[in-house]
Amino acid sequence: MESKLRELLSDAELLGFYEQMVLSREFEESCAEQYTKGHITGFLHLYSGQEAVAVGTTAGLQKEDYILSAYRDHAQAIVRGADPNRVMAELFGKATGICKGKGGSMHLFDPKLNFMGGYAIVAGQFPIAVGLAFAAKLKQEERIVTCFFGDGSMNQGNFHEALNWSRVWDLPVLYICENNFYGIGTVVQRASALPALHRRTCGYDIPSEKVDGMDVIAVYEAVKRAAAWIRERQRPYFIEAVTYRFRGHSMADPATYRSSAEQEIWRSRDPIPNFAKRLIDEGITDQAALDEIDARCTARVEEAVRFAEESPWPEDSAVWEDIYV
Amino acid sequence: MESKLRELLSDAELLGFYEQMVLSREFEESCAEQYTKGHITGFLHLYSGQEAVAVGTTAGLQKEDYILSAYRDHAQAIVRGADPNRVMAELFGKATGICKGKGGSMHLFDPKLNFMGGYAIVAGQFPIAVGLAFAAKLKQEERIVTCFFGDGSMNQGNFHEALNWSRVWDLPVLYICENNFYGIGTVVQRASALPALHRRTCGYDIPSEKVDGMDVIAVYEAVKRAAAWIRERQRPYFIEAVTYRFRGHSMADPATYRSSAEQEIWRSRDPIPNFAKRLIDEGITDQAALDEIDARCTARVEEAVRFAEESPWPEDSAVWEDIYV
Amino acid sequence: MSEMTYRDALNLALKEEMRRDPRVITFGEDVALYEGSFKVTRGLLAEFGEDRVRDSPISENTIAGVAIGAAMGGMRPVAELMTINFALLAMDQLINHMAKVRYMFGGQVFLPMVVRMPSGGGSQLAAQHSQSLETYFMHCPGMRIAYPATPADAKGLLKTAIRDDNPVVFIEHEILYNSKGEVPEDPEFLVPFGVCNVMREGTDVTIVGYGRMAVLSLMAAAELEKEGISCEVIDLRTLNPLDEATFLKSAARTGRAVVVEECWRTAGLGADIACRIFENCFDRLLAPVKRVSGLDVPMPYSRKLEKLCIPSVAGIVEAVREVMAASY
Amino acid sequence: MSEMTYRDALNLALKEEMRRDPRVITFGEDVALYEGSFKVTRGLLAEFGEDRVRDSPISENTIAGVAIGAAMGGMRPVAELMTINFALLAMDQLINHMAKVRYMFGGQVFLPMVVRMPSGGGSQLAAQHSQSLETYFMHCPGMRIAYPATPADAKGLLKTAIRDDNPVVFIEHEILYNSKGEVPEDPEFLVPFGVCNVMREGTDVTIVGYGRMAVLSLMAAAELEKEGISCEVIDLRTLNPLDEATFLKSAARTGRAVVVEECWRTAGLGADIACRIFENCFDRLLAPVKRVSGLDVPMPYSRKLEKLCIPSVAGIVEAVREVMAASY
Ligand SMILES: Cc1ncc(C[n+]2csc(CCOP(=O)(O)OP(=O)(O)O)c2C)c(N)n1
Ligand SMILES: Cc1ncc(C[n+]2csc(CCOP(=O)(O)OP(=O)(O)O)c2C)c(N)n1
Ligand SMILES: [Mg+2]
Ligand SMILES: [Mg+2]
Repeated sequence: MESKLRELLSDAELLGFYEQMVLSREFEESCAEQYTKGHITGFLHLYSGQEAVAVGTTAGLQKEDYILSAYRDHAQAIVRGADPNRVMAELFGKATGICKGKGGSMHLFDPKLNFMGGYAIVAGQFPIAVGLAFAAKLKQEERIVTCFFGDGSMNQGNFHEALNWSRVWDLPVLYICENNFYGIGTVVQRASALPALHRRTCGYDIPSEKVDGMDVIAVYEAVKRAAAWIRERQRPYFIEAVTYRFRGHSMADPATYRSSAEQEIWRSRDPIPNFAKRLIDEGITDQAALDEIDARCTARVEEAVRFAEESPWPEDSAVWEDIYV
Repeated sequence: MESKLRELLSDAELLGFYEQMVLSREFEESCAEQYTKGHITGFLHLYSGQEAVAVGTTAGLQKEDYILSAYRDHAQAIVRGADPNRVMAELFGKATGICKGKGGSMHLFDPKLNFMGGYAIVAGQFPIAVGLAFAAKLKQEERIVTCFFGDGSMNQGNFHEALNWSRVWDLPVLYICENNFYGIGTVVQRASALPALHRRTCGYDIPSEKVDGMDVIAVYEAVKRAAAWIRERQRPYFIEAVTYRFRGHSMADPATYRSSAEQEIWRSRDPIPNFAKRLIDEGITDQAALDEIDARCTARVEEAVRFAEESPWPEDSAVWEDIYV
Repeated sequence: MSEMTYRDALNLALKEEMRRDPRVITFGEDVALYEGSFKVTRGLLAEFGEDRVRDSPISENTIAGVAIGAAMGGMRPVAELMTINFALLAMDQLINHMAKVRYMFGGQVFLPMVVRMPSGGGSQLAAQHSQSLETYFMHCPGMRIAYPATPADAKGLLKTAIRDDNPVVFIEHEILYNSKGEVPEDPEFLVPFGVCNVMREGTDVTIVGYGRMAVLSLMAAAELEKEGISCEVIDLRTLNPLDEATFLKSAARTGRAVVVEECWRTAGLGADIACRIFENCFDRLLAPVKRVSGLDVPMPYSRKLEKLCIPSVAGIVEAVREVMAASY
Repeated sequence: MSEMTYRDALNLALKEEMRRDPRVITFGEDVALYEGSFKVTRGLLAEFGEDRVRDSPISENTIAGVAIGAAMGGMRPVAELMTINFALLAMDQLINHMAKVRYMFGGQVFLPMVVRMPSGGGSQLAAQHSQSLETYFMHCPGMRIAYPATPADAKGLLKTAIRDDNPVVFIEHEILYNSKGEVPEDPEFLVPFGVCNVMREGTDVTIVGYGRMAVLSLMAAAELEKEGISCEVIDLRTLNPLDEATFLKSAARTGRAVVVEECWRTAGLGADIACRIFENCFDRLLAPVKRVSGLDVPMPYSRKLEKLCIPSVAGIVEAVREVMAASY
């Protein structure tokens, strides 16, 4: 059988997409368990269901491109290359955490990966992304800035100011809206005057498109095209990735505001088994190989938990460090 | 000769428009003089050139409709019916001022006229307008809320939040953008991603139109139509009135960023002489009658200055009053 | 009287006031269908309907501004900001507008509105979600500020806030939501603004706190009693109006005082409280007033570090001991 | 040395630093073509071009946030907020982000950025345009705060701010822009952060001020000298870091202190300064420390009323006389 996927990507790359999605999912589900056990505290917002967006987007970018996110940031960081051990240790509040245990779940950061942070104030990342794009442009770097955000964040003033500013100054920003239809318990139609979110950019003369956020290949292709467009023209672009979170907003949310019918439809669109099926259907791999990947991911996450458990707590003196240079 | 104007309005109404524009202009030019003399202090933003917007808009509304504005608010208050004496006294900082001398030029307010204030924080009036509209809707009143603002204010987050919110909740707000092309010294193209400002509402599913803000009749007709539309549908509407301020941003601004060619074009579009000519051309009045109106306005403003001059200063004790109920 | 949680007491206050006065409305992010992030608005949508209980877009500055406008238009809005941290997105409407309009418009308007906001640290929510920003509000004239420490006060102060014709910033402590206490059932039970709650009388030292800090102070006093130290514990209840007379009189009597604030120490409101005691009781003080404060650091996530940053019972006990030891 | 205005000293500091370091850029509302609302950025666009000197849309929160991002990206931005009042629209980026990111990201990033903001009352700009909000910044850990009183400090502190690797809130007083003084020409002239300026030495009483309040204090000291009262006048220069040692030593020596703050008195930073003196010099004080503060009211427009709201030379003189009269 002839494979469309192979026209786009190598087998290794395709299997890499699969592995990243599985690793993300395993990581999140393990976090849920650790939260229940009381090892992870505070707010915990899981990404299960949305993996195709992080994986497809990251694959469509260059390594030097900056990425910023909100508080639902584990998968985005790990897919970018963050060490799962250190991410899990961060969630445990340990000294070995990626931010020394000071940031926690909502504030992952790794400048070596150009992963410029998870921000917990809804829409707080927008102006920072614009500033990074300005710096990149002034320094005549090739890089673009990718800013992830949710449907709910688009109603903040920050969103508007950033879109306007990045177009007036013509800065290389790729806006990736993860439309999972809910801001906590509020469905998009009850919060946004124009629920067709990608059409919001008409007021800023910024081109935009909608993509199936449950299809890692669709996301990848859209982002790759958009990134090239931005790099060439040095102007912002907007992608709405339509997706769904399988869990509640955070661990505290039972998500009773969503019908089970709705949830089932979206469960049936789970990006992981669907992509697995496609890989098999197009003859790129077989179930045994995928099972092996799954097992590897499980082990990888188990190792991360072990690492986090065994890691030391920060010294008390750390409380006064990292405030000023 | 047949008159188009007479089909719309009575002679008295038409002459009223003229008188209101002249009164506004005279008032502003007198303020400039009083500022030079040191009687008026602080910031002074004059409205000269934009009179057709305030007069046309106010005429298109009902008395119970709320009006809010920014800091360039003298004419809007006076056209609505504020006593020029008390407005001038406010600018002098006298106890007889419309806000007891506490607000000054930027903060006129008269609840009896449903003139709900001039606000000096750019875009600060937007959410308050939305809140007033919500109250009006809840109380099932007939009134709508008219919110004046400048081109520059549309880049603030507040603008975006208000437009979105008023459409999601479907509130009776009439947005009147006074596009005079400048926010202080910054021309609209250098601040707004989409300089065709009325098109900005596309992202909120709010209908909009552009109107000649130097033509009092055009403004009047657009507002009247829009107000009826809003009252019936209980939904927001947006009008961009294209206009020009003849003076600098404030008395401190020599406005050197505008070419004299540009200024001359707009001076030739002065809403007052052009409307005067039309009134005469269509046989509604003659020059002598208009001269009489002019003289009456001059005298009215002179009286206001006299009243302000002769008014007492506030008592020192006033400083502690009006903070809490 | 019946025992209930701080959360339920707030909920009851809202319900009673909404029943009493149809002009009372509430809105904010997820307050209606979701019944509030902390479930304080549970049952309101069902009882009062969509007009009076509304979910808003995520637009904090506009939440505050819509409350201002609605209050101007004759309603009595109770807006919710999901937490006090997000009030930083609403400072324009809260400080530049809410606190100013009555004055700058010469007293021609008043704003009978309440802005509720859960506050405080201690739940490992890290730097952006654990702030105690009460100083920002107390510093600015033109608004009232209430901060209940007990379920009874939660009910009584919120009812007073809703009936007050001034704008009120109403701060609730996230960790107190589950705390329990006796709450009067009387729907006319009101706790007046500007009257401290002397939670415990004592003779050796005066401890002044507010919100959760008052609760911790009370616990510290119980410990200190075992050491024979008699503490008078005063809960400010409202930061504006500030009932200075009560704590000044107490400090003048005991000659020693400890001020407990959850916020950052530098330029925090505790300095003002302490300063008032120093200024007014200078010749009666037997020792310098001590401040127990939040550490001057952004809040760390790790629970091990976070614990160091927030005043604790042990820290208050220690401060009291020091104040007792010092003698001039 | 040459005589120049505070405005020109700031302008010179910007030019020198932009010449020295190509990473220094500046942007804000009307800073480029219009050369700044207060003309502090005069000549910058002409000399450094559009890339480095940019007009922004009216979007204060984004101005602050773009500076954060640009600093993260390796630039050294100097952002201007047209006045401090508009910083209230940027509190989200300034307090929730600028002051937090280094800490919450475990020290992996630093923000070499400056946010300039003209401040203060006294020009009849009414309630929304006359605020003194320095307490809001001083209260929050994670940023430096400089507030020059003299042209020399204007230059030296701004240059230090630009070279500092921490975020700096740089407050300028609108009324001081035209004030004149000697300013060193040396392009390496820097005024270090965290070192008070003892503007005048004295033995009877210590006056602590900052910004325009330091200038008024110096004038008051000159008047008081005629009465035989010897005042030591200390300008804090930077509110963070705070050089507590200098003013504590002075107050311990004189035994009397007056703290002058332009901001509102309640929960204002002056209470913290006074409190530190009370706490540390308790047994050396001959009289309670006095605060001279802005009145706790929204600023009225009318010049007759406005004058009552802002500390004046006469008010400082009066406070010093009272402190001298009181003796315990
Ligand atoms: C300024 C601000 N307001 C409110 C919140 C509380 N909050 C956290 S997440 C959230 C919903 C955001 O929804 P969306 O942007 O769609 O992102 P999603 O959670 O779906 O990924 C809200 C209201 C916050 N963190 N910051
Ligand atoms: C939040 C805020 N930022 C900046 C200013 C300073 N400022 C006053 S008016 C103005 C320009 C506004 O332009 P526009 O909205 O077009 O109104 P116009 O003056 O043309 O009537 C600016 C930047 C302010 N008052 N408030
Ligand atoms: Mg969402
Ligand atoms: Mg304009």
